[in-house]
Amino acid sequence: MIRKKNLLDHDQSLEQENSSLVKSLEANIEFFQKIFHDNETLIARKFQNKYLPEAKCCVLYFDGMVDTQKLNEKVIQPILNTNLNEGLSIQHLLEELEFKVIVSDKIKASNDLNEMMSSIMTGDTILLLQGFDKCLLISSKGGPTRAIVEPDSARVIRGPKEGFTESIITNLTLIRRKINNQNLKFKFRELGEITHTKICICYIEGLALEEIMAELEKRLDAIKIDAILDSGYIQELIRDAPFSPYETVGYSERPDAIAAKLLEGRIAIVVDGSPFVLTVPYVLAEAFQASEDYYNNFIFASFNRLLRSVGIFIATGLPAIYLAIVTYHQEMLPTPLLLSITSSRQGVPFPTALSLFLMLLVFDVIREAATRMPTPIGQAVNIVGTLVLGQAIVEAKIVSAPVIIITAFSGIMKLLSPTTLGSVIVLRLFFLIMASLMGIYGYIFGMIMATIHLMNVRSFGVPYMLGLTSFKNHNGQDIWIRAPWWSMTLRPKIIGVRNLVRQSTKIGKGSKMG
Amino acid sequence: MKSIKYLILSNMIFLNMFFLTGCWNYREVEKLAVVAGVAIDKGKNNQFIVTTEVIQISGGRESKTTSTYITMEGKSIFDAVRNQISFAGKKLYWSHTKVVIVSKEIARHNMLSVIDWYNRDSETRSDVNLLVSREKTAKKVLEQRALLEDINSFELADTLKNQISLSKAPIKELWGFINDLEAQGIVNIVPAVHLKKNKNMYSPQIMGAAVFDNAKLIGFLNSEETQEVLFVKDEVKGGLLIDRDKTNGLKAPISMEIFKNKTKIEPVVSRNNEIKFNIKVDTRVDIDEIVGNVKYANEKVLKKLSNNEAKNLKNRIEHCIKKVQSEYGVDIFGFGAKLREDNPKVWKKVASSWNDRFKNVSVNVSTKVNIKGSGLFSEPIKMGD
Amino acid sequence: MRREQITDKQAICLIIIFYIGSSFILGVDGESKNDAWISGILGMFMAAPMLFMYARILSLFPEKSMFDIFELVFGKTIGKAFILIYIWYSFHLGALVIRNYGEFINTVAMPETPIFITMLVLTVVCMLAVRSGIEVIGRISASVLPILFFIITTVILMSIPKMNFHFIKPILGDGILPVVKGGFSAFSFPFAESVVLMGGFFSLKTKKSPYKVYLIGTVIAGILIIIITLRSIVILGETFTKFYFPTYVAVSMISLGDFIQRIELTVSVVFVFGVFIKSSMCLLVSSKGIAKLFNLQDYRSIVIQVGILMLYFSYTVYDSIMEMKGWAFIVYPYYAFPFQVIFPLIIFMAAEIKVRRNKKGDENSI
Amino acid sequence: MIILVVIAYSLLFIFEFFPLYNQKQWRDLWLTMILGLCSFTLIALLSFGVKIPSPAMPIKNVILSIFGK
Repeated sequence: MIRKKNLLDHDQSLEQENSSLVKSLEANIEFFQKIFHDNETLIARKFQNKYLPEAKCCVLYFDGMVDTQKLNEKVIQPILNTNLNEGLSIQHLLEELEFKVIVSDKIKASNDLNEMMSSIMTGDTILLLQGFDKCLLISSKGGPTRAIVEPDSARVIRGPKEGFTESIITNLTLIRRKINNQNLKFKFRELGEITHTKICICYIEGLALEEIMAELEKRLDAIKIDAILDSGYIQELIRDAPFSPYETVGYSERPDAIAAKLLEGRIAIVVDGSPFVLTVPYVLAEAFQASEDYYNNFIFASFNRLLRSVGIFIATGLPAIYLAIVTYHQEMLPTPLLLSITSSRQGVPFPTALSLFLMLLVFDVIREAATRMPTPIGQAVNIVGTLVLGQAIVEAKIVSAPVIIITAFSGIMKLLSPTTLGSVIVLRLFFLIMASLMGIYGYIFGMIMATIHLMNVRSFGVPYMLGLTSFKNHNGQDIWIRAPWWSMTLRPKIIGVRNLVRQSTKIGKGSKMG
Repeated sequence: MKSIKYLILSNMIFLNMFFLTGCWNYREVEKLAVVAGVAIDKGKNNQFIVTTEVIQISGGRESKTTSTYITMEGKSIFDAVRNQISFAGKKLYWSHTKVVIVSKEIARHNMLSVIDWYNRDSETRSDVNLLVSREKTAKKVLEQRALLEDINSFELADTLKNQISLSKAPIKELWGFINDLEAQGIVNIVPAVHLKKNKNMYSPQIMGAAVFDNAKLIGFLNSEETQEVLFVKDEVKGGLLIDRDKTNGLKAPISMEIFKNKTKIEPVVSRNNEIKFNIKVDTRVDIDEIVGNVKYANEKVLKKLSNNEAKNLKNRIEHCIKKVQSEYGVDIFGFGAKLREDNPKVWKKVASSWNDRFKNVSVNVSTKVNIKGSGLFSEPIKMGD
Repeated sequence: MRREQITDKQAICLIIIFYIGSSFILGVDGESKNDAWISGILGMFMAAPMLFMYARILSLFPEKSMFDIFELVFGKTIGKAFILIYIWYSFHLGALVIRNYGEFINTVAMPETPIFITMLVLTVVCMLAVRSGIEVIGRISASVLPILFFIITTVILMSIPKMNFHFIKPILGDGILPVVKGGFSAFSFPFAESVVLMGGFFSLKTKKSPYKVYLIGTVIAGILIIIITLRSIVILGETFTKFYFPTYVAVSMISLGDFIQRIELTVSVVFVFGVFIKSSMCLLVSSKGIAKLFNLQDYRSIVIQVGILMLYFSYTVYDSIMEMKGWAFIVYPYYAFPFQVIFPLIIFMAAEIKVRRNKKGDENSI
Repeated sequence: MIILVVIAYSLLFIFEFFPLYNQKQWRDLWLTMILGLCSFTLIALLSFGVKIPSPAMPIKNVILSIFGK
């Protein structure tokens, strides 16, 4: 807090003392060096024109933030070599340079301090000229960025293999390339009192609901935070139901997924420095959708989707159901199964409930360790965790074999849909507690409680369970199954209500049928 | 926001309960003494002797399932069952019990005293198989070592399940017994079990049936008779018909396997309130074993055989009904129930005196045997001279 | 405040679950033995005019709940008396339902767990649901009903091998009288119990909705109940009336192969959901009534206290399950008769007169 | 037993009455208080083992006397 306050004070004092440039080049350079004192990445390169020695210049930039090749070839070289004597007036040297000499796609004369600050800090170059109290802001953003690679968080076998990067402009480009339409709008704003992170609200005019847009802007306006380092900050700051384990703001690393969501009427929020783009509103069904579903055969895709939703159901419920049946409702078990479970539990000291809790915990510990470790060590952790520990625990009769099986099964199932991971872990524990209290009835009541909670949650005014109960045209086609494209003629209701028609029915169907 | 508060609140209450009072019905599987079967005998002074077969599991890599027996006396069945805790140390677990064997003596006295607890308790399951022991005590039957399985009770249950391809004993689950007990115009028959020597040791064998009058045992039927009764009751699903084909001059018996049987009982009430029953038996069989030199591929011969078989069956059934009428005098065939279903008005008049009427009710049996195949061979095996 | 609204589909699902809730497991009546299914049909037909009446009352005053209607029709004082009567009825009904559930769990599943705890858990869940409002209850019903249908049909299909259709015969073997008595019993439990829902269906979409909801819901639920009763009869025979929970026992007879057996727990899933919806509705209606009686802005602030009181009441209402069964089948039809028939009839007539007069008044003034 | 009850009710008090107090909904607060008092008395009596008469039996008697069954 103290640090933040000091910084702000500093800014203010600067603006008050000398808020504009003077005509002396040296003074101006000093002025900048004073602002960025103790910051040795600030480079001030002075040079002058061959033919006109009065044309003394200085480029100011941050080392590493700019494309130096571009700067050398397109800015410094022309100024050095061009014969400025020919037909040029020294009075208008700045304009001459701007319009005739410097080879750059984006250049602007300015004497606004704030503008100068923000451009130099985002990687632009400031060109100062002797005798002018203005400067030129030359776009030269560059420096190291990550290449566009396939995202790790959502791999596909079929489909585009590009993912977002940390650069906001690259990300917007990727989206723009998918949707070539003049109605695709980008609205920039800055968030973070210190970091001044750029974020961009991205939507398709005519599809996105204005109410949601207004609500989103209201919530973004309300954010007063010093730093935004990842889209996760914003995700948590604008979400509904802040205490719920469920995500109410979606995110994706894939441009195609974001484009598809924009086309359904959602609004995307791109944050500079984060490869994860947020989408609102977000409903539960989206957790079960993968972008590959839309590129594969619809039967296969539907099968995968069912697998995912059933998988999540099993992942949350299986330990609880097992516990309930084995410790409360033994009559449910077929006799041979009862006998084999009994024999596996011979000599095991811990109660089933406790050992299930412990094993679920251990599984999550292994998962966490393996994620954080470098890959080779991560693999080792996996092997030790799964093989050695699992085997040894059963051999040593600390935990019975079925418990290990259940844990592993539920653990794998929960990975089927990575976005729901957090809520699954919480929910699973809750169900387990309920089942250990009241058997299968506890589990059922836990389910009812979870359902009541889910029914209460809304994401930007849209019910979170949207579509999960309907099987009709608008909403249900893309929930439990992925209907064939020729039949998905309408966008999901409520979200895409402003322009429901996705494709004209007859053409779509006819071309497929024919 | 609010709902979260209440979620937390309710969870706190639950957790309190969890830690302070424990969970009431929580029980680990290995703490259960799983009862596989139970035998009930009569003891001294009107006491009951209950023997339970309890499954013992030794864990480890190669787990082994064996069983042990607990015998205990008590004033009532439940008393005896609970007394076993003093012996076994664990509470017995009844949901996986497969058979209940009742001794002759108790069945003669009153079956109700046995089955009421079993049907009423919520842990026991009423779809357990009921057996009546022909041996002196039921305990003896239960305590024999099983032939193929580890646990005797499970083998008995399996035997009963596979009875459909033998049809020499009825299958009676406990709730069915109670159903028939309560129903009007039908009495129970229950499979009977006895011991038979096989390779130096005795093994239980399920053959024949015990006949009840209400809840009291009044006699046994042998396996042949049981099959005939099952024919009438339309409970034959398999088994064999074995007979000599006298018309074709065969000396050795011929075996036919039953594939399907359909029996219809039709009560006929004449003007003067006389009740008659038409029984139509329609059986589909397959020739499975012949010794002799007759070509059954011939249609005429086949027809002769089937007619003969039908006649034999008819004779057997008629004889059986006669015997039951004269010897036991109780309606094990369910004629009365059939009459009640089809003609409740007439039944109301005769209900009170049905047992007497049954003894001389006239029955008209018609049988039909369809021979559909003769195994893999089309011709008899010939000896080469 | 935003007006709460449920769609017709949700309301239909709600009323179906409301009906099948406890009658599913308790069976419709005990008197007519293997003709119980005829009693079910009879009960449905007997209930039809009543249901029409309820729907008519609701559609005369759209967007108003039962309690608002009382005050509109009878004025403050008598209206309050009626409100009190129906608060009592829904409160009592909710307590009975919770008790049914408690006895069920206590008898078949967890004899050692105190009945108070099992009922407490249900009540807590109901309180959560009621505080979330009728919309959430409606949506839960709509989302749960397909699952319940699936369970019911699967279980019925699986029980086919165990069915003995000759158990249905003789039809009307004991004459018509027991069947009519049973029909009356089925009329009061569960069909005419939907009078309680008049307090909950304040949020239907159109004027026509009450008819649609009451009619379609009752027919579907009635058919389900009749099918389930038939199923119990053909599996268990006449003894099915001897059980406290015939459906549960009937399903426990199912065994397919060696592995699919003892699946009666699936039935209790249906039961638990049914009881949950039913007691939630009762709690909602009685809380709303109390809120109306004391002119509260919102009923939500008293839900928890009313729920707790309902729980205590259900805990003390019976001493044993024998008492419960006797009450449910012998006393209850007579006890519920005024609430289900007489009072609605009075309200109906008064409402008709009031509406006619108002119309006339309006015409005159114009 | 009574300790549990007291804990539960104090939790209820925190979660239920304070929000109402803060929102200044006096009517609701009073009603809730009264109902809460009733329920607390009931549960306290129950936990002390006092038998609370059920209305089921009187109703049954009345109905049976009317219909004479």
